[in-house]
Formats: sequence, structure tokens, C-alpha cells
Amino acid sequence: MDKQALRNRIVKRVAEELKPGSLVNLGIGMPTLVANHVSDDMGILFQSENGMIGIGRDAVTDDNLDVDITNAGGQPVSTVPEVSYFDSSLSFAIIRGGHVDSTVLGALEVDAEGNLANWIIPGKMVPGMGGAMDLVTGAKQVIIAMEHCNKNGEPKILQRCNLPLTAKGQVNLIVTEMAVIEVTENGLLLTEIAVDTTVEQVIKATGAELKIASDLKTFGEIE
Amino acid sequence: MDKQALRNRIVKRVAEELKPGSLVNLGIGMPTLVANHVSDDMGILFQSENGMIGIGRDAVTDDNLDVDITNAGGQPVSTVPEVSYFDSSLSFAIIRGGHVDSTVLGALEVDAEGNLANWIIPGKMVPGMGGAMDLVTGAKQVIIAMEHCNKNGEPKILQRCNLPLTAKGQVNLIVTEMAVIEVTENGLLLTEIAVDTTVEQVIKATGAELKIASDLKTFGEIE
Amino acid sequence: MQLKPIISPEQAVEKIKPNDRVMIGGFMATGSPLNVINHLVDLGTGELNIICTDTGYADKGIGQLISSKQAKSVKASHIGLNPETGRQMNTGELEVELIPQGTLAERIRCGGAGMGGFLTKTGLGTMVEEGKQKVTVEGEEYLLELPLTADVALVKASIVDKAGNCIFNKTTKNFNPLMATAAQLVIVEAEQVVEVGDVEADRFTLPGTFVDFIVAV
Amino acid sequence: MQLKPIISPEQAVEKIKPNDRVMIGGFMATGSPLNVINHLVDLGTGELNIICTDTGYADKGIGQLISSKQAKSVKASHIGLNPETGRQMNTGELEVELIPQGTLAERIRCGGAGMGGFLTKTGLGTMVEEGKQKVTVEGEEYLLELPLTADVALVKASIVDKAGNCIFNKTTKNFNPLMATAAQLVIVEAEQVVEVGDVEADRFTLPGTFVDFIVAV
Repeated sequence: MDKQALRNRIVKRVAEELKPGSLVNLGIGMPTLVANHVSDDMGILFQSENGMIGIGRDAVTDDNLDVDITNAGGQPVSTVPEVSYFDSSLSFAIIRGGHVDSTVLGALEVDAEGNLANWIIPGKMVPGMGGAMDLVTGAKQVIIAMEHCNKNGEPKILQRCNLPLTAKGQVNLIVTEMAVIEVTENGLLLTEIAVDTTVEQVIKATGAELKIASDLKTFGEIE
Repeated sequence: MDKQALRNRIVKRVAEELKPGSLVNLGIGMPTLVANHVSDDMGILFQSENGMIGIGRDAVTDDNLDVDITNAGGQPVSTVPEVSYFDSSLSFAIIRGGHVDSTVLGALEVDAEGNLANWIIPGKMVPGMGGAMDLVTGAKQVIIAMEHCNKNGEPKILQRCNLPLTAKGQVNLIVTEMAVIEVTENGLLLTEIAVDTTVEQVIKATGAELKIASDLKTFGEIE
Repeated sequence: MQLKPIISPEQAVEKIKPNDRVMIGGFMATGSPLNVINHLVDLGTGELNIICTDTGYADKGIGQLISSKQAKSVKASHIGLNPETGRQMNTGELEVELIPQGTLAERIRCGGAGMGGFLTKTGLGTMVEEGKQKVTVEGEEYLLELPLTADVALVKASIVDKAGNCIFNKTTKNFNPLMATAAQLVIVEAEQVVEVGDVEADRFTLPGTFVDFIVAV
Repeated sequence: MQLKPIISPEQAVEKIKPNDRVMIGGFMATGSPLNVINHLVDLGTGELNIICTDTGYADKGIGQLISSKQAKSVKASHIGLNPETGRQMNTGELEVELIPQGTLAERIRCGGAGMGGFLTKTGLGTMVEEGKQKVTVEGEEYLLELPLTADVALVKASIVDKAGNCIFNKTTKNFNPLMATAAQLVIVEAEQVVEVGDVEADRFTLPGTFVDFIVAV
């Protein structure tokens, strides 16, 4: 399964989690692609923490480029007609005040208690947390969209994160190319596995105890 | 001395305290009249805590009435050309953040420690503090403009306020029809007396110990 | 597109229940949702816990709710120009909490922004500090003031587009945009409703995301 | 009328001294005062303590100040897209404090609004809580975050009238209006300067009272 197919499967599955009429913040990178799988009639609006609600899905071209409209990655974006703009103070009032229904973020590690690590690898990579700590703490629903294992094939889903945390106990759902896992009060619950994997493979690729849902479903397509 | 002459003397003297280019908030009632004694070339702007900077001095008539422009007393006001408007959150950020250079307020009582009481007479009058506590605590300079004694001829300037306080130790200057009194670390300093009074009369009308400035001046005109 | 339902003032006030905490925008009636208030008086819901900066005048705006005895409690910064509020407070019919205006604004913002409280010097050494936690930071003492939220916010905007984005003219802003961030249900009385796109996006200072219903008058 | 002095970028950067705490607006260079930054690089003041949301790109905006070693410390929420910041941090040339973006925004607002601090859940249970006071309110634990102020704020506005009233287009707002409230000296780089009265007052979202100097570019 190539990288793009894998990512597509993940973001497509994440998109199904989003509620009609909701306000959603998509993290930089793979999470951004979730927007491609949300239909217009769902009335979902995308917030960007640098100060806008209503990122469009049209590609930015020379014709519609406005250098005063960029996203949280600093990239020019298009807008929907009902777009609004605001300063960072109101932007984070929206985020921290619980007005964002869902946020989708990547992870370095995520664990059985819903802890998330995605902002620092001490001594190696220190990008900073940006708005991630605020988003993960403030959004009503936190969805992690990531590859199941890291580059070395090691589990990123752990019993307990090793890396410094972004937030404690805030993750609600983990979606990877192999599995959909809910974070519950009793630990991780495997609710769906991809069509091209088995429960055993998921367990093997996961560094935390997994409970298996009685009505385990499948998702994705065989590539 | 009639009420109007007395008030004119007070507000005229207060106006001399205001600095060119400063931002000033005038309380409801007598303090409002201070604006009439500030010349345009001083570049002073008047803030109103309900959300504007740049109250004008033109009277509101049928011709320039805009019901969407009122002051903190709820009365329609005119505006200067550089007027700006904002919500109550920014308005009080301006006030509490020390961005107001001077505020002029009335008082029920004011004392030797710079304490002010002007928002409640328990059991009798409970108008509420409105923005007075924020203004007195936040403004760089707090000027009290009031008649020297109350309706019963009793001192309003006391060694220690009896009424519930608006703020503790924030008053800088007291201007009455009889005297200009500075609040210093060592108590009250009488710096000016009105042309038609004597130091003895001021002392008699004051319920707090007064130090007399070595260069005591006079102010006001004989009516 | 995410459009907000446009409802009548009658429909709006039916959403408010006895015992609800109701934030109402406006400053001495400037920028108050006067039509919705009128209908709330007519419906006579009662037992409301009102949060507002002032109780206006006895015969206009929020004051009408007091005069018609719709309120069981009021949190406000100023009640002086409506003698009826003071009268009901003195007879014990109405519970009144007086809050410094800046602290009230900040508490509402704090509630909308998901903070646990803030430290201020306003009210230190006065009756306002009674029952409140004090926190010392770098040798300076502050009052800890807590967030305020509500079940319903009734606000007034000058121009609202059908997606709920709001413009508040001049001094009608006051508490309106703050309250819209701090309530479960936000009802905006619109002086004028426009189509999405009719007004330049940068003119709006409150994003429609905060708005649940638009009342066109 | 209260007009603000209009100065050149050269005059602007001369007002900044070594060791100054300098807030700089913009988000990944969008809405950053790029001209003033360029001149600050040219002047080579150095030893600056910069407060910004990110250090942008190595060759654009705030990143240029890092690349040219004008900074001795940086408080920011994100430095990931400018590898030079990380490099100087690792060699000990640059002191970096990483702050959650919402907390950074709120700390700046808090500084401008004269509060002593605020309570937030952001950062609880993470490295961010190290050395910070925790306050419990109604059984809930929060971090106490403290205000941030600066000696100078360098901000960028799209339209500025000669009284200093500012409009920030679209996503160029970000930290600009906040920083303008929290610094002793506020210098606004204006994309366009207009006469007072040319633009409707309600379009301005930052009152000129916060502005000390206008840089016309």
C-alpha cells in the first residue's frame, strides 16, 4: 500500500467522524487532507488557529491568490463565502472555550489514557507546540490521524507515552491505516480494522492493550 | 456662590490638570463638564467606558443624532473625527491596562489614604459601581471633582472613609470649590485654595489632617 | 453552506425557560435586543437569572423585565437609573449581585474563552472581595475572579448575514459580542439581515459560529 | 486632533535598544512588519528579547532576525519551520521559551489589559506546567499563567489613519492588535495611511490610542 493510498484511507475514515454543521480544526500535514472527503452539504466549517473560520477547498491559483489569507501553516488558502476572520485572542477563545467540535491532529505517540505526544523529541526535534496544546485541551472531540507505526516499524500507540506530552487524557479517537480505536475510560477499544489486516496484526503493531469491540467492523478498501 | 459657578470653578481647575495628548475618562455628572474647558489644540481624547474614544463636544441635535452613539450615561453624544468604537472587553482592557491617563470622578467620601467611596450608601442608595472601581484602579491619574462638603455641610474629605470603598489608595488629586488637595504618601497636602476662602476655612471644612504646601497658591475667580 | 435559522421574536422567547441564566446585551438600552425583550415580557416566562451590565430604565430594555417581575436574580454593574431594581432588591423580591463593569465583561469573556478565572486588582480592599480567593503573584495581591456563562444569550446586532456573522454599530457593541461567546444558546436580534457575501468578511467582528438563531425584526 | 507621528523604517528601528523586549506581530510572516524587520536586520542592534508566535522562515520575516543573530532570547509557540532557530537553541546561542499559542496570545492580552494572570487547562500535565503555580477552583485544577508585556511592539496594519486607528486585513490580524496593547512603545507599519475620516470609524478594530508611531512604507 503506497503512502498516498494509506493516507487517503485514514483521512477518508476520519471525515466520516465529523458531524454536520460542526466546526473543525485540521492540523498541518495529513489532517489537512480530511477536508477533501467532506461534502459541501454537511455544512462543516474549517477553523484555522491563525484567525479564520471558513477555509475553502478550492486550490489557490494566481487568479484567486490573496497573500492576506493564509492558514496555520502559513500557506495561502481559498475561502468559503461565509468566511470570517479574527485575531489570535478570539481564535483561541474559540478553541479553548470549547467552540471547536472536532480537531484532527497527527501524533508521535498516543496512549491508553488518551495522552498525546506530538510536539517535541527532546534533543532531536523541537518544533514547538504551536496551537496543538490548546486545540487538544479545548476541542470537544480530539481525533488522531496517523500511520499506525513509526518509520522504524515501532508502535506509536503505547500503554504510556514516552515523549513529553501535548495534553493529558484528551484524545477520543485514533484512526490509522490499520485500525479505528476509541479511547475509553477502560483503555483502548478496537472498533474497526482495515479490510486488509487482521486483529492479530493490529495487536502486534500496537504497544498497548486493546479491547476488541463485540461488533468489530471493517473499513477501507483493498488497494 | 451659586451651584453653577461653583461647578464651573471646579471643572475649570480640573481641566488644567489634563495633559496634552492624553486619554481621559470623565465620570457622569459634574466631571462631564470638564470637557468644556479643554481646548481642541491640546489633542485630548475622551473615552467612554461603554465603548468609544473620541466623544465630541458638539451638542447633539436632531441633525447629528445617531442613536447608536451614546455615552456611559446612555445619552446620545457627538464625536470627533478620529473616533473609534470597541466592545466592553477592549474598553476595560484600555481602562484596567493603564491606558487611560486620567479619570475624573465624583465622590461621596475621599480620605487621607487616597481611598474613595462613591458607589453605595448602604440601606439608602445602591446604584452599583458601574465602571468606577475599574477606572479608579486602572487609570494612571485619579482626580476627584466634588463639592467640598455634603448637603448637610459635613466634610466629604475624611481621615478615613466611613462608606464602603470604591478603591483603596488610588486617588491622586482632589479638586473642590475651596481647595486643591494632593494625596501624598504622608497624607493630604493642600496646594491651592480658592480666591474667596482661607486656609482656616478649608481646614474647618475638611475632616482630615491637611499639610499646607510651602508655596500655597490660589485658584478660581471671585464671583 | 452553514446557514442559521431565522426565527420570529415569539419563537425566540419560547426557547427561554424559568430558572435559565440569561445574558442580555446592551448598555442603558443602547444595543439591547428590545424586540426580543418585549416579547419576553409578553410571554411572562419569569424566574429568570439575568446577567447584564445595567438594568436600564424602568420602561425600556432590560428594565422592563424587572418592572414586569420576570427576574428572580440579576448580576449587573449598575442599577442606579432604574429605581424599580433597587426597590425589588430592598423588599427581597429580587436577588442582586453588583459586579464592577470591567470585571463583569472579563468574567463573561473568560467563560466564553474557557479559562478558569483571572486575577485583577479591581475590587481589592472593597466589598467586592468578600468570599473571593486572593492570589499573590510576585508580591502583588490580586482577586481571583471566576468565569460567567449562561444558558441563553440575547444579543443585538446591526447587520447579520444568514451564516450568523455579526456587525455591531458603534457603541451598540458593548457586551453583545462577549455574551455571544459565553452562552449555550445564542439568539441574535438583527436590525438587518443580509445574504452571505453581501458584506465584506472583514466587516464582521463576531463569527457566525457563535450564533444559533437569528431574529429578524 | 490627536495625530500620530509618521516616521521612516530607519527612524523606527533606532528606537529599539539592545536588551529590549520586542513583540513582533505576524504568523508565519503573514501580517509581519517586514520593512521594519529588514531595517532592524540592517541596523544590527542585537541582544533583542523577541516575543512572537513563530520564527517564520529563515529568510523571511522574524526569521531574518534570528539568522542575523539579532536575538538573545525568543518566546514563541512554534519554531519548526525555521531550522536556524533550533540550531542556535541547541548551541546555546539563543534562549528559547516555547509557549502554547493560545496561552501566548492570552498572556499578551492579559499584559495589555492589566490583569495579574489567568487560569488555563492548556499545558496541564505537560512540560509547560514546570515552575508554574497551580490554582484549584471548584475542584478543578488550572495552571496560573502570567501576563506578558514588552518595551516595544512592532506590528503591521493594512490601513492606518493618521490618528493611528488600525485595520488588519483578513488573517494578517493574528497577534498584531494584541501586541499593540501590551508594549510601552507601539510602532505600526502601515500598508496604507489614510486621512482621518476617510474610512468609516467602525472599520477600525484597534483604536489609535495604542499607537505611538506610524511607519509608512
